[in-house]
Amino acid sequence: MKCRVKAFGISRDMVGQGEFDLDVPEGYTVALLRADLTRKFPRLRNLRSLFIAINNEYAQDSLTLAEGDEIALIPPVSGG
Amino acid sequence: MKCRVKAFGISRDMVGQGEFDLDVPEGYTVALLRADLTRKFPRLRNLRSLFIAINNEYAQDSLTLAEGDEIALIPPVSGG
Amino acid sequence: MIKITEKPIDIQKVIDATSSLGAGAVNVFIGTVRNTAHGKNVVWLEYECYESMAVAEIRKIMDEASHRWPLLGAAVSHRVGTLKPGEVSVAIAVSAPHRKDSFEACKYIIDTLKEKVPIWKKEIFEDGEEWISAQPNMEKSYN
Amino acid sequence: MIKITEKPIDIQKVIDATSSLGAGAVNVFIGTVRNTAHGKNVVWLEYECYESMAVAEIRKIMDEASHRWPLLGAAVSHRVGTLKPGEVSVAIAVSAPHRKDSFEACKYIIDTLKEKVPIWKKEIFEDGEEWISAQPNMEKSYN
Repeated sequence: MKCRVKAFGISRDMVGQGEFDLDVPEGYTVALLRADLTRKFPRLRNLRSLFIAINNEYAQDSLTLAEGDEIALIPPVSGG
Repeated sequence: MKCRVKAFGISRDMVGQGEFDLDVPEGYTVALLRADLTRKFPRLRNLRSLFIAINNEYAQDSLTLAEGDEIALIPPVSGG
Repeated sequence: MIKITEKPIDIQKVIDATSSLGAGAVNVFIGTVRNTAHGKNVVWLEYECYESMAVAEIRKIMDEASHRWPLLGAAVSHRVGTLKPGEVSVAIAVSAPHRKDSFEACKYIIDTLKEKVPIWKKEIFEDGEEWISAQPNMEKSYN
Repeated sequence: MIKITEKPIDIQKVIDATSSLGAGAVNVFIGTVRNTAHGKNVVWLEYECYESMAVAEIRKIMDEASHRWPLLGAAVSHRVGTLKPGEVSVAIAVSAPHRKDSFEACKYIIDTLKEKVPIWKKEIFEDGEEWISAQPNMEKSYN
């Protein structure tokens, strides 16, 4: 399945791009995604925290991804 | 001694005028003033509270008045 | 800045009076005239002020706030005269490096202003009028 | 009203968006860019936003605030892009019948916004730059 990944703030610097496509297998969870991303982009481990959002919502690690989902990497926010 | 009295808000309605002169003896205190005013204008007793200000400051009952003091009647405030 | 005025309050000016390059936060309180009170329609309000003392009392409150919190600026503008529902009766702005202080100081200023500053309002209803907070029911003046 | 904008925020418009004839109080929080951070001069800030999610998260925060306090209106405007010291980064306004609720709800909204809404700022100093709150010291990028 194809998903779109968006990386924001410092996480965009860490993965080297703002958006990219990701091919994921059926039954792929946020926990697996997080493990794969930090293996592929080890600098992400330096973050104080990294949340994953799926389709504009903060996602639990147990969530299973579906075709066409929009994945976002959310490093510590600092709005206001 | 001559003092000037200013009455505000509902106290102005109660004494029937916004300003008047008052002749007070030497050693006259705020406590005496309050007693005389409520005797002269009994409607003032209907107030939930009546503070007296002398020269733009809330005054204690023990304060002694001086020639030329500006006396103000301060019924419950309701600014804001 | 302390201002007692018969003209509509320019909120942006009150805010600007507190501006500081060291500020990260400005808290603003705006008091507005409600269209009802005690379940009745308010037609308008009359605000009266003992101006010289009001300015002195507001000054004391602002000084005390600056003593309690690390403020960079503070401003109070209070309207007097005739106000209709929806109009701004008071605007208070406080700037500080951090937001918690700006909230606490602004709340302190409006709470204390309402308690101590010699300003009075009279509500004018369709069937009478009443000085607010002044007295027991006996002296309300209704037609 | 929820707005994410690259243009300067018009605070009066944010306030006007909350106006209600039943309101006696409006509390406004304004976040401004400070000219120093960590003892160094800030030249400018870059704000970045995941807009679709930011709007959704702000909506949730405003809904929760309206659930907890009896609000009559609420509005949030957040600026993105390049901001210089002194400029307004965020303006939040909340109207309510009574002032205590307006203060509490406005504080809740800014506190929760800073915790949850996907917006990021990078401070640009004379000798380098840094994404705020992001990480331990190892990855700060200074010249």
